[in-house]
Amino acid sequence: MEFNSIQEVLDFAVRQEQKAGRFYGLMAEKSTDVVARKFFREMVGEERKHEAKLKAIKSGKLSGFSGQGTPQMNLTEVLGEPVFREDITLQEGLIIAMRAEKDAYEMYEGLKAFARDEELKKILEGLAAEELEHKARMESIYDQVVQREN
Amino acid sequence: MTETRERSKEVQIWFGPQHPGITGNMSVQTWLDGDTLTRGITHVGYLHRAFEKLMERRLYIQSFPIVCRICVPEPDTNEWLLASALEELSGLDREVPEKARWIRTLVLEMSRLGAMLMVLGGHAGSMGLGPAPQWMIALRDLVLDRFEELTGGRVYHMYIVYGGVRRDLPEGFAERMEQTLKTIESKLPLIDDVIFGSAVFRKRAMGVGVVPREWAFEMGISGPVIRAMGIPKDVRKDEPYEKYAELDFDVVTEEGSDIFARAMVRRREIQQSIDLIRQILARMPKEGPYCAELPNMLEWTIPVGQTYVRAESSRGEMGYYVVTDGSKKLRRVHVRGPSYVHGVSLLERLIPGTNIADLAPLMVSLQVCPPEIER
Amino acid sequence: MSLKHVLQPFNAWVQAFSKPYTIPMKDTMRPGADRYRGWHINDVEKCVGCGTCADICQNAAIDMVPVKDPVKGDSGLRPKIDYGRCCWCALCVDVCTTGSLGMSNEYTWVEKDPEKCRYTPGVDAKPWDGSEKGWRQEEGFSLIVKDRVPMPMLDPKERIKTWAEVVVGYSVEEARKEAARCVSCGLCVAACPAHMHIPDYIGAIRDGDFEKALDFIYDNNPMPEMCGKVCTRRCEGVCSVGIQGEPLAIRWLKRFATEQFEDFAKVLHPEVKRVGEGKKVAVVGGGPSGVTVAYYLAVRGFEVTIYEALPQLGGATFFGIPKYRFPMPSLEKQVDLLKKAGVKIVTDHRVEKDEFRRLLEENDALFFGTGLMKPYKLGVPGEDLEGVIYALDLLRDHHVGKKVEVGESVVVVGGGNVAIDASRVSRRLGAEVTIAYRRRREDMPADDEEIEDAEAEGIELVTQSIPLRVEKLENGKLDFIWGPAEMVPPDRPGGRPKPKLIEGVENHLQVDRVIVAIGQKGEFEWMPEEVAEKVVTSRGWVEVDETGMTQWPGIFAGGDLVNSTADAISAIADGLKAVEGIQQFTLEGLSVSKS
Amino acid sequence: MKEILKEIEERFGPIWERVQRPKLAQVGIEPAKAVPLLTWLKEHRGYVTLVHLSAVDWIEQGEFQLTWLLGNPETEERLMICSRIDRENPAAETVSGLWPQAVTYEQEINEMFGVSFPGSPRQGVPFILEGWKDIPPMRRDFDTVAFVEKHIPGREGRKHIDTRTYIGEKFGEKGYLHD
Repeated sequence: MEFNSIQEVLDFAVRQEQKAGRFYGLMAEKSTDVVARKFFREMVGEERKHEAKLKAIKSGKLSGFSGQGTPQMNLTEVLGEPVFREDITLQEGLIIAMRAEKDAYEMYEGLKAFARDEELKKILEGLAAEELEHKARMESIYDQVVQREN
Repeated sequence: MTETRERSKEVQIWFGPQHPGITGNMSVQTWLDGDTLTRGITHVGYLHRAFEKLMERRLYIQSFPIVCRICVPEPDTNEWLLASALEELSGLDREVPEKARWIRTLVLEMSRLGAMLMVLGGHAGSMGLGPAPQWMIALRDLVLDRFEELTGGRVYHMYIVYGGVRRDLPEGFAERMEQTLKTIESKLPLIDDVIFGSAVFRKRAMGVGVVPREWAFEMGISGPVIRAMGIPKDVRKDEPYEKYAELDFDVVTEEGSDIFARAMVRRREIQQSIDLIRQILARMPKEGPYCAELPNMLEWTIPVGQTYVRAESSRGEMGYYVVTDGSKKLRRVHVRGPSYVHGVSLLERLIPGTNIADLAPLMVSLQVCPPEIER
Repeated sequence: MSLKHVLQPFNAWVQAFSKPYTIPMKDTMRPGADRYRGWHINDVEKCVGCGTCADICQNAAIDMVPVKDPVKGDSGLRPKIDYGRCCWCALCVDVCTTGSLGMSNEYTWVEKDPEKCRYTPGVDAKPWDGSEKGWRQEEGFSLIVKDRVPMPMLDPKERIKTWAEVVVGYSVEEARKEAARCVSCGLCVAACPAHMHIPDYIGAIRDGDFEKALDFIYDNNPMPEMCGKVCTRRCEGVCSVGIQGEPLAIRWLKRFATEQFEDFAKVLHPEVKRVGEGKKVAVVGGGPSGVTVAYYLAVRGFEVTIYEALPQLGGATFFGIPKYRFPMPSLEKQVDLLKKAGVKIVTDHRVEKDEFRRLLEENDALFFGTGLMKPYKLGVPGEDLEGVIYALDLLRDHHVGKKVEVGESVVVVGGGNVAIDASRVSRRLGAEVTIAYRRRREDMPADDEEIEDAEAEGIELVTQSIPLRVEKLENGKLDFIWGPAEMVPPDRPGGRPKPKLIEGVENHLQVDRVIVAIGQKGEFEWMPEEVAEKVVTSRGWVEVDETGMTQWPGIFAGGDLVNSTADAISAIADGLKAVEGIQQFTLEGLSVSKS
Repeated sequence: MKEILKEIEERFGPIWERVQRPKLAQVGIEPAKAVPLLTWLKEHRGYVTLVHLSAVDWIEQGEFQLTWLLGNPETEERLMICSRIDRENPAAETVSGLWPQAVTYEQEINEMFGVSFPGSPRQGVPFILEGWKDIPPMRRDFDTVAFVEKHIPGREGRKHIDTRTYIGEKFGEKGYLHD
């Protein structure tokens, strides 16, 4: 995949967020567990926020990404890979979410190799960092909710 | 002669409460025939602070800042007496550490030294010998310097408390104390010259204010007053407390029972105190706790009981009658100061026939301390 | 009398030419001695406003005045000293629980305005602030008792052979001695979620009036014997005596008071207020929050029924806490009082959706405190293997009398009290036990004393270990594979530091059982959809307002499901909140919304 | 000290006794026998010194306790003779005839506790409290705080907050069995 302009990259990123949003929406519809359902709904909202942020950057209202620098715990790497079932739980939902963020991060990292100019590279780096931040945040929620006593 | 006496009119004079010759805030109502006193009544009440009553509504530990205020020259004896009475009644006396006992003995002796210096100056001052009192007060100040570094306060030390003392000896205290003792000792010959060597002092002190020997026991006379009668009574020997039994000293006595003899007892006891302080410092334990482990002083109670404890203050037998009732506060504490006897009953008996000019020296020689009478 | 005696006094004149003793005024500004008792200083950051300085001041020279908002562990008050009354005895310094109060060696201060001679040291700036010298507390002299009366305990070697209570309990003398250490500052009251009347019951114990102590205790805690044995004791964490010494054994004192009585109903004399006459309340879940709601509503005349799925009330304190910490008779005593107060108790009964709807119809209010009954999974490969079990299941099965086996060796994953309980139970079942915890020892949510007790019983602690996977070995045992972790700082100040896996290292531990105790969650399958949808959050908790009421009017909730601390005393605090909420709600004539 | 206590018991009937220290013992005796005992101790047993005389208010029991402390200068032993008298119209026999300094003690106890010693020379003459109009101030029912509040105004602008109460109020401490 090759991008010719920053606009193209950002459009791509927006589509990614929309896709993720639709995915969580679907999960929210299907799951029977009340907590998981609420969590997925919340994630839909999260993705919309990301989408809005990207659009703001695209239209120049926002100058760039600003991660909070949440430290990484490498939880995602350790935990197993859940599959979606109707009775999926919050715990599995969180793992799915952090994996998705990790995948997105790796995707942008990979795309960096194809970036032709520094400008583009920088925007891809920014996107990757943003996704990494999301992953760390998910891990942090997981740590607080699931591993309260660990 | 007899005829003129009969015809002369008796004049009443209030000696004090504001009079330079009075040993504190008290007054003596006197009746004069010429310049000879015929009768006198001691009046106190000018500085009644109701300490005994105040202590009835204070925690035991809160009584320590009060008792020391009973006596400016010698607060430590009061602190020790209260501590010792409470320790006896609560059973903590067995736990007072060795080092605390030594430090307490040191402090008691230091306070005796300071008080003796002060009263000896008073002896001279009451007869108008100007410089000596100033020097004595200056020497006493050197003792107060040591008190300041040891206890954190110059006059009211609040240092001896229930269970021991409040702080350990500071680094290098013994050396500085020795220096102070040396300074005091170096000035004593001079003091001897200007007081005991003075014709004025000798003339006015010898044979004046003689207390008859037969009054000694019945009236409960104590301290330098009884020792000046040649009777070797000293609580430190009679019922030794803290470390006095382990110290080497003899009871100082003088003959004559007059103002001179009493001043001389004090003069010799200054030297005795200096010697005792040296002995104590030499035997002071290097290590070990300086206070027992105390209970929570905010909630502490003592079982029902009563006792009378006593110590040899510079003025004589100081005693505390203490009654506890199982609560957090004292039921009753009654201070028995030697001045109670010396300043009222004894003084009133000695007055008839005394020259009015000798009243002040007489009171100083009895070391009357009004705060001790009215507390 | 000789000529000598006439001449010698003239020696005084000779001295007129010697160096004077007196010191010129300009030289008198010498500093006070190193430990001089001069004007006060106070390290206001260190000071917690306990007020012992004001209590001990025999002159009443010290006022406690507010300088900031009170928080847990700091009353926000600071001593203000009236130098018109101070006698510089320094008892305030010696009694200070924190050691923050001191005296500088400055003794001179000239001020025209007497009002200025009243100041709050450390708050009102003074030239001697930060003075190095002056009177300070010193090792070897204390007016308060810093050491706790030790609690007699069974020997670790003996206790792992039995289920007997490890903690023996104070004798009357020991309890009164321990209680006498209290300085009655009340900081503990702020820290206790239920705001129990701690200094008051400790004072009653000190005075030997144990009935009065129990009365104070039961005034806002209906499971005090449980709290006396297993409470997380936030109170002790802020005890002012504990700042420089060991905190008061508040928990053990409460335990002592409750242990003095066989039948609480005989000694408690609640003021009977029949305000709730004719009102009905259903309580779903018989844990501490439910018990609290039931008891205090019952003494107010409400008709209360508790529905409990397990055979006994007590919730987590029944099925979770091992009997060597909290024996059954202790629990039964408390439940017995509940019955005597008129609470109807339905055990072995799980409320399901339809019944819940019916209860809503039939009652004026409904409270649920169903707790965190389901374990979170480890989330690593191999956790479905046979031999990987959950601590909650192990404890519950053990307590309801089912036979449980753990084999010869186990690893318990987790660092909370559940993990410690599971470890110590496994130890008593005969296993060698290792606890694998992801963070450091000091980060463990479990009670310090519990960890120490566990270690004394021979349980090994492996910290900073992250489970990677579990594999089945050929000899039938499990291979618990873990990696080491390094610690990274928390997201927010005050948060827990985070373990980060150091990749590439694998450690192996051969065990018969892997016991998972990393966290618990609530379950809502029993709850009608429409209710769950309204009251449950996306993190699996239930949100309530300040009266304990959920988003659904008339439905109240509390306990581990609601609060973030997940301990019994917080559950009791939730219950107390709901008692008031329910009383208000029902008496104002509102009824459960049918929508 | 045991011997003298035994002898006192034999001569003066039932007493309450206790050896406090090797050189201090306490004896409790009925008021009527107190002065005869003191006289006997002075005349025949060498307890010639009246060291101290004090009173204690046991208001709960409706009694005043009088304590005479005698000293034997030979042996340096001390005997504390205690006697309880009725708190209503309290009176006791004077020992001023035996010991001159007892006058001052009896004068002070008379002033501070309102115990009268008929025959003692300075009864009713103020010792410390000239112009005192209140009840005798060393009695337990004399309220020093009330006296101070009435006669000595406190400093303006002072307000002390009790930490314990303050915390209870600020954090919403409540009771559910009692209010």
